[in-house]
Amino acid sequence: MDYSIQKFLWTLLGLFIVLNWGFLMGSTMRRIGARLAGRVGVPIYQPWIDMIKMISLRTYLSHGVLYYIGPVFRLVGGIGMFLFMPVLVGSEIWSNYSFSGDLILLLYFQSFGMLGMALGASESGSPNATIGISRGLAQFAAVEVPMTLAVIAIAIQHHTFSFSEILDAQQGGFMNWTLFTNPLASIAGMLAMLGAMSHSPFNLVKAPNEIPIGPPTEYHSSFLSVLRTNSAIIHVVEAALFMNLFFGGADTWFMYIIKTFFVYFISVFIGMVFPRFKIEDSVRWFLKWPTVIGIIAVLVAAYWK
Amino acid sequence: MEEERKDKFLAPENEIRQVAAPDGSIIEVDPLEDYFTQERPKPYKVRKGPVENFLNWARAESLWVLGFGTGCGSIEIPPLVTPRYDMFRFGVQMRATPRQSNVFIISGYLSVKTLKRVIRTYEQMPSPKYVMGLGSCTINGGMYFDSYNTINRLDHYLPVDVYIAGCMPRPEALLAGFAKLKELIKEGKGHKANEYVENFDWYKDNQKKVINDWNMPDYNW
Amino acid sequence: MVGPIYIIAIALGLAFFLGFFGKSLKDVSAFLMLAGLAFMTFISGQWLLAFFNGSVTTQEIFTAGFRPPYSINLRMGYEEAVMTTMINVIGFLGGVYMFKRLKEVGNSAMSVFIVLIMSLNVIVMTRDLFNLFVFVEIGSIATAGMIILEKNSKSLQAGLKYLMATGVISGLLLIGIIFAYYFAGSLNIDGIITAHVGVTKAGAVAVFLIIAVLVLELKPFPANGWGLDVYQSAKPGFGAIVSAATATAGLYVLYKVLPMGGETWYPYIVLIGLITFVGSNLVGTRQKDANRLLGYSSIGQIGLVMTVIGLQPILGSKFSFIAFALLLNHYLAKAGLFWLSGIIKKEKISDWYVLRKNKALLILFVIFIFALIGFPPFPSFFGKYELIMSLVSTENIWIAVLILLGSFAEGIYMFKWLGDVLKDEDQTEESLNISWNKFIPIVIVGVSLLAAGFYSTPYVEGAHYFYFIPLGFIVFMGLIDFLPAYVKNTLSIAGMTYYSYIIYPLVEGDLMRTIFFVIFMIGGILTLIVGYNKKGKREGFYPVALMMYAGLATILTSDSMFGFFFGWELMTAGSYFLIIRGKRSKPHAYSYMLFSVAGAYLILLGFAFAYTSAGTQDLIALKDIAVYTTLAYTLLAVGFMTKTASLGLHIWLPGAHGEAESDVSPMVSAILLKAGVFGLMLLFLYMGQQTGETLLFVLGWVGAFTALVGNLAAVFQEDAKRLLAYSSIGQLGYILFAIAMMTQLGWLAGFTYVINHFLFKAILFIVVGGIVVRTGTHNLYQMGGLLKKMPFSFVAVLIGIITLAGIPPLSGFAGKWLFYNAVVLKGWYIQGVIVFFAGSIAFMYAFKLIHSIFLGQLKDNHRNIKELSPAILIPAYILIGGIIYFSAYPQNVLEPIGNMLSAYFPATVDWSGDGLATTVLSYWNGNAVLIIIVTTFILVLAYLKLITGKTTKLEQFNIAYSAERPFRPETTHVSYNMFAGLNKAIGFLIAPGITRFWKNISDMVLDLAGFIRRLYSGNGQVYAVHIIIYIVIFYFISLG
Amino acid sequence: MQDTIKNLTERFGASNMIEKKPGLIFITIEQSKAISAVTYLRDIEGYTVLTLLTAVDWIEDNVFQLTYLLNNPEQITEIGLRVMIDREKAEMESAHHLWPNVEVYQRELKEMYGINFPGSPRIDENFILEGWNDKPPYRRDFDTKEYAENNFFPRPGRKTNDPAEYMKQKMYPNNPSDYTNKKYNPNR
Repeated sequence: MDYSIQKFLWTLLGLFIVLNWGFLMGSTMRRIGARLAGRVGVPIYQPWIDMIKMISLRTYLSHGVLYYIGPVFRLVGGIGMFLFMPVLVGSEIWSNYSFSGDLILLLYFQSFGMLGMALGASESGSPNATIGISRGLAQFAAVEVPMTLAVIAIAIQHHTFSFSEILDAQQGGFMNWTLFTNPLASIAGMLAMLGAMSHSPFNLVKAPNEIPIGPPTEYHSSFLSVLRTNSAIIHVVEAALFMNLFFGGADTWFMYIIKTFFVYFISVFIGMVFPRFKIEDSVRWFLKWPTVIGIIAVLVAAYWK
Repeated sequence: MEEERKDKFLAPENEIRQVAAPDGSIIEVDPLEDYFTQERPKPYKVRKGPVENFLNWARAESLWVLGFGTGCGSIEIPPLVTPRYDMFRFGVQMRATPRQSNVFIISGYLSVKTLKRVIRTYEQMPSPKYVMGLGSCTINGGMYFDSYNTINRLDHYLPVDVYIAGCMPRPEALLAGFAKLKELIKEGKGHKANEYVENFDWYKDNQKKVINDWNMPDYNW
Repeated sequence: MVGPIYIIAIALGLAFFLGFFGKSLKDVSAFLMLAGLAFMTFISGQWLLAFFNGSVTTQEIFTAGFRPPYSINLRMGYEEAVMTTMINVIGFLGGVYMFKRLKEVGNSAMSVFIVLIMSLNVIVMTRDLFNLFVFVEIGSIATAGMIILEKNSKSLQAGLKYLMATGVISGLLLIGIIFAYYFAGSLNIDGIITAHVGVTKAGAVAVFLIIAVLVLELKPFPANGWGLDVYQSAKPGFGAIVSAATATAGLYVLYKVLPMGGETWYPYIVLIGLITFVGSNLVGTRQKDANRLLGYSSIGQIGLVMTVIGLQPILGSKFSFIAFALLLNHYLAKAGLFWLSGIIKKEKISDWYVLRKNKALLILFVIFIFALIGFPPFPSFFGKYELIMSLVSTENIWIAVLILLGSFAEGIYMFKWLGDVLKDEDQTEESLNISWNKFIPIVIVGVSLLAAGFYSTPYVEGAHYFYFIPLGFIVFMGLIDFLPAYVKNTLSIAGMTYYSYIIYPLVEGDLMRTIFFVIFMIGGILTLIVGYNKKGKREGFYPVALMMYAGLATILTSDSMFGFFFGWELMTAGSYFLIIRGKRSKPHAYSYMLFSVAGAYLILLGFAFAYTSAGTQDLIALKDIAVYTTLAYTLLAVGFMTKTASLGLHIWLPGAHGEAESDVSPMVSAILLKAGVFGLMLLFLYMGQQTGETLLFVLGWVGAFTALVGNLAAVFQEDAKRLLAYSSIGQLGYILFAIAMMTQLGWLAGFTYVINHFLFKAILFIVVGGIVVRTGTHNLYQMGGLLKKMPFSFVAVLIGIITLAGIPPLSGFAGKWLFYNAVVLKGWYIQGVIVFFAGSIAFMYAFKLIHSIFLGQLKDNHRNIKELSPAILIPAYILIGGIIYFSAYPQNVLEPIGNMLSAYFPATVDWSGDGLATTVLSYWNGNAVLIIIVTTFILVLAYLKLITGKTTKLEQFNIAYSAERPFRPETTHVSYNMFAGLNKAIGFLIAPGITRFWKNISDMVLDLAGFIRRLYSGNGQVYAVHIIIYIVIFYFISLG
Repeated sequence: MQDTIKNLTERFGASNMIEKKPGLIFITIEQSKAISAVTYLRDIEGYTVLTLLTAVDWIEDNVFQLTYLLNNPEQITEIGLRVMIDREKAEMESAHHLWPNVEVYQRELKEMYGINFPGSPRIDENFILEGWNDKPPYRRDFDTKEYAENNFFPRPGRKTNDPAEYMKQKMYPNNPSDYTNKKYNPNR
């Protein structure tokens, strides 16, 4: 078989696994949350049912072309993040399309989906959507600061932006993980992750009950199903990003699942404990402690270089 | 439409207005015509067969309830998310926007003023959608049967899938109602939304009989 | 050859005979007077011509048949011929100008006038001190006579004060002459010079008195209250004579007499001149009365020439050109302005908007103002350039700085005036009555100014007639200004295309210049295409636009510092007029001009330092500045940064770009700003990493903060064009930061940003400008929902903002990728993070822009709006083509640039054949990213299409709105204060501290000016005391 | 308190004082003097808080009774000023200039009783009813049951019971006389 077709099929398989793992992880987290509250929680297969239900709805409303392709942008953003990051350490077939770009590409590609979603949601004309987006963008900008600092600290430490090289440097026992070799950068990065994951206390973007669901407030049926697909993928991929940066990556699918689960769990767990921040507090918070830690991390890394 | 225009209840912001465009020409804006889709709803095609059965099962197992409490009964809904009742186990979840909800719980008495909002919201929900009438007020007016301001029978205004009797019904009754609704959907009887569309004129007549201050298009997409 | 003595003879004769003519023969006498003046002009003119041809040598004319020191002698040399010609020409033109007025007043006025001109002639020619005294007296009395002849109380007072002051002065002069005669035994100037009177202490007093008096005749600051009153209250026609002719004569006398004292006196003259130049202009900043303002300016300019006279020993061979260029410039421009004042007849400068009623007068006014400030192509530009160069190269830096300071102060009020004239609300219906006799002299001096500029060229090293080719075309465009806009547009595009074709060979080999060539010229042509959108004549637009492009082209093609500076100033002038065309642009264009002028002076100083160390005018001289290295580079960098609007120097930009016309904004934003970048890049390349380490480090921080503050301010803008303007500040901050890194990656990033910013900012400004015109509002919150009406514009803006935000797969990401690599390799981490933070903020305003205009709720009054015209969309889509090409094949653009840069920096980025870029840190394949994303997009879109049935189209109010319906589009559109949360959190960062800083400085200057102005109490005795005090202080400084 | 009442009586002709409990007095005043009395109480006597403004429909006397309930936060006393206005010509001077919140009460009274307060802001806007097309519903001659039956599709088969009879039957089905027995029913 032609190499490129082979590559495509392997990547598709990886995407399929990640999507289903995303669903499973979502419902598992909800069950864990429910147990914390003393409930049973949703059935473990609930995300799939929701998915089928959404596709089986029979009303399709469109506010315009951009509204229609907004979810497409969003999902391409999620899939692209998956495509540009290697899944398993040192594996050629599971490296996806990471040959076309590295960490920098990934950081900026986050915005691709956000932009498309923002445009699509805005075209609906719903003020709630725009309010959500404006908050999301403000928070995103603030989160970027510790995130960038952490990434730069890692880049200084390993002298590379390439995933494979960062991962290679972390192999050979957990003491080689960035988490232990560069704890300050890891703290800054993980704090940034809380914002990137948009769980409580940083979930003012969607803030149900206040601005109903925020940006996707007008999305329904098949459009919403595409958005749900994206959020399943992106949660795994974001977790995988932080896993690759700080937790040594994964050399098997099993490790991949375990590690992404725990990374994701951190953000969910913190979300269970803390109530929601106002957007100005959230921005201030990110520009305060995580940034200070990040700056120290960069300085330390530059000093030890 | 024309008669409505003469209606004294037409809101000022819905009156036809003349606006000067940037190039100096005068534009006439009719908000009700221009800002809302005038299209009438069409019934969707109800299919049969195993695929549709499967889809019905999915629809039944994933009920997204709109968080809209219309009357005193809405206090019975929050306990559903507590450990004691935990509706999530049954695939019932709350949503904040009608665009993403399938189940509309009319929780108790429905004043005329709220009815208008209920109709608008109901019409914004995607089909197939289901209505649950909670408490005797939605059945026959209950203790407000003689009030000048609350309707008596919900099913004259919206197609109701399930009634839950009581004043007020407890959360357990609501869970029973969800179970009944699931049963109906799985049997393929969950297409009341089509009934609404097919008897559109009758419903609209009933609605407009009590809502004088209509001020919205006939169908709120 | 008619002897110069006939000038005196004719004048005296006429003055005598005119008295006999009765009132009935007024016409005859007036014509006789003109004829006399014409004949005087003819005499001096023929001498001048003869000297010019070299057919005669200096002639001494002896009276009464004796040689000096026993008689009075006159000299007619080259210098005298020039001076007398100048005096007589202005006398004649003044006579023509005042023709009717003189006739009204009567024969006596004519006699006085002709005697005045005659006395000035003699003052220039005489070589005898006592004779000088006599004719100075005659001149003073004649001047007073001319003033008093006005017969109103103001002029009577002024005349009286003038007589008092000149009385004191001539008394002192007489004493000085007596002393001089006593010590030298001669009244002949040459005799006194050869006698070296100044050597002895007592002789020095004689010289002191004579020089002090001659200086006082020139009305030095601050002992010049009486002179100012003359300018203010005399008829403007006569003011021209006082300012142009009397001053010329006075300056020449000073020049003539100065050698008497020997070398020691020159520094004092320099000091006095400088104080006068700076002080007078400084006080002028507060002035609102047109004639008095001209008075201040005249005194200032005379002070400048006086300085130059004092600098004679320093300037050496260049002295005559500099002095003559500055004198001639002042002479022509000031005469023209005074005469204009006579036509306008408005006291307040804010009332001068009536000038707009006559286009020719307006253009002349502009010529005079720009000539006074020293813009090309006027003689003062050449003169000032040479002056500064010579001063710095002879280590007289403080004098150069003070002269530039004075010039800047002059700019403050001149451009305020110009702004008032160009933009003030027209409040009057009355039309201008211009009689030909008043109009022609002004035209003559105006044209002479241009000609003088042209003929200055050979005297300045590095200047070239080549620079005048575009100016010729601009004049041509000015002449055909009556044609409709599309004809002129086509002609302009054709002209620019042809000129680009001509100059392309000059830039061909140099990739950096080629890139800027594409930006300046191709960008210029594209932005001109937008002009087809405009209807009507668009008067005055094309000459100034072309002037800007001509300046840019000159900057690009010149090898010499002079050429660069010439182009720089030309571009500044052109862009000033472009900017001020906007409806509310007056204050913004004013601050733009002030910053530009100040920046240009800094650049000039920097160039002068370079010239000093290298001794050549070639731009290569910037390479090794040996003296004041850091200072010179800093000056140059700050000078260029005024154009790139870096933090602290940015306050002019938002208003200037935001309020400009819709197709001017892209010109000044996408194109003009790059001139500053070009300058900085040149500078940095020449400067090199080693020399400028500290400077570059500081500039890196400045760049980072500029990016942050610019972008943050853009986020909180509600005005679409201002948002883009602030965005330009931010983007230019990136560029400054990138090139300050001085690595190959940094420069590659810088070039990527330059190219990207040109492309997307041109698109955004073109399209948004068009939309602003269409919707009739600048405010974002008054737009909305235009997507369905203007889909093509939307796509253009979308591509623009994706590039701006640096989102892959478009080319903006190339810049970000290079940036990350550069930052980490350079080690500027913290600055880098600030820049990246700015980048995330850019995303916010990009969204705000596109959302507020195209998404959200369509407003009532925009329901019938149409798509933008093809004239706007075609250039935008051509630029989009550029972005797409750059995105798909970044290698094709960046690899050659990288190769070029590897000549200066170590190469750090490799390109493989298939578009993969690799650095030691990172890799990126733009081509592959684009393909992958497009493929994924198509697949996902197909999937969504598959699972989605037939959709129902919704209207704008069909939204889930908490069970309600939206009230009105205006209340449903989220745009105003969109990022309120961010504002609460970090909005304090953009508190207008810098604006406040500059405001305080300008207030301080104005307060200082107001304080000094209290010297001028308006009282004659006080002025006389001033003179005495001045002399005493002068005495103690020079001799005490 | 007593001085206040005295002053009210003397100056404004108030009458018919009822002392419900210490510190709560109701007093009736003529329509024409009502607003000046309210102003007097607010400005001079320190009754600075308007607790409520309400109405009673005395259809038998053909009057509406308006009650301005004023509170004196210093003395912790309340005075209820009762104003009788003609039911046919239901109009009263507006007091919105004294307290901004009066505006809301007056809108309510306009909607529910049809009492007009000329000059009161937004007086004609909907208060809680939207598009009300009938008699003001709190007027006692408005038959709410009839209105509901005409408009709201009553469900047939509805039964109505007298609560007393119904309870008697439900609780003491065997010996209804127990209902009157003190032993079982202490209220009797």
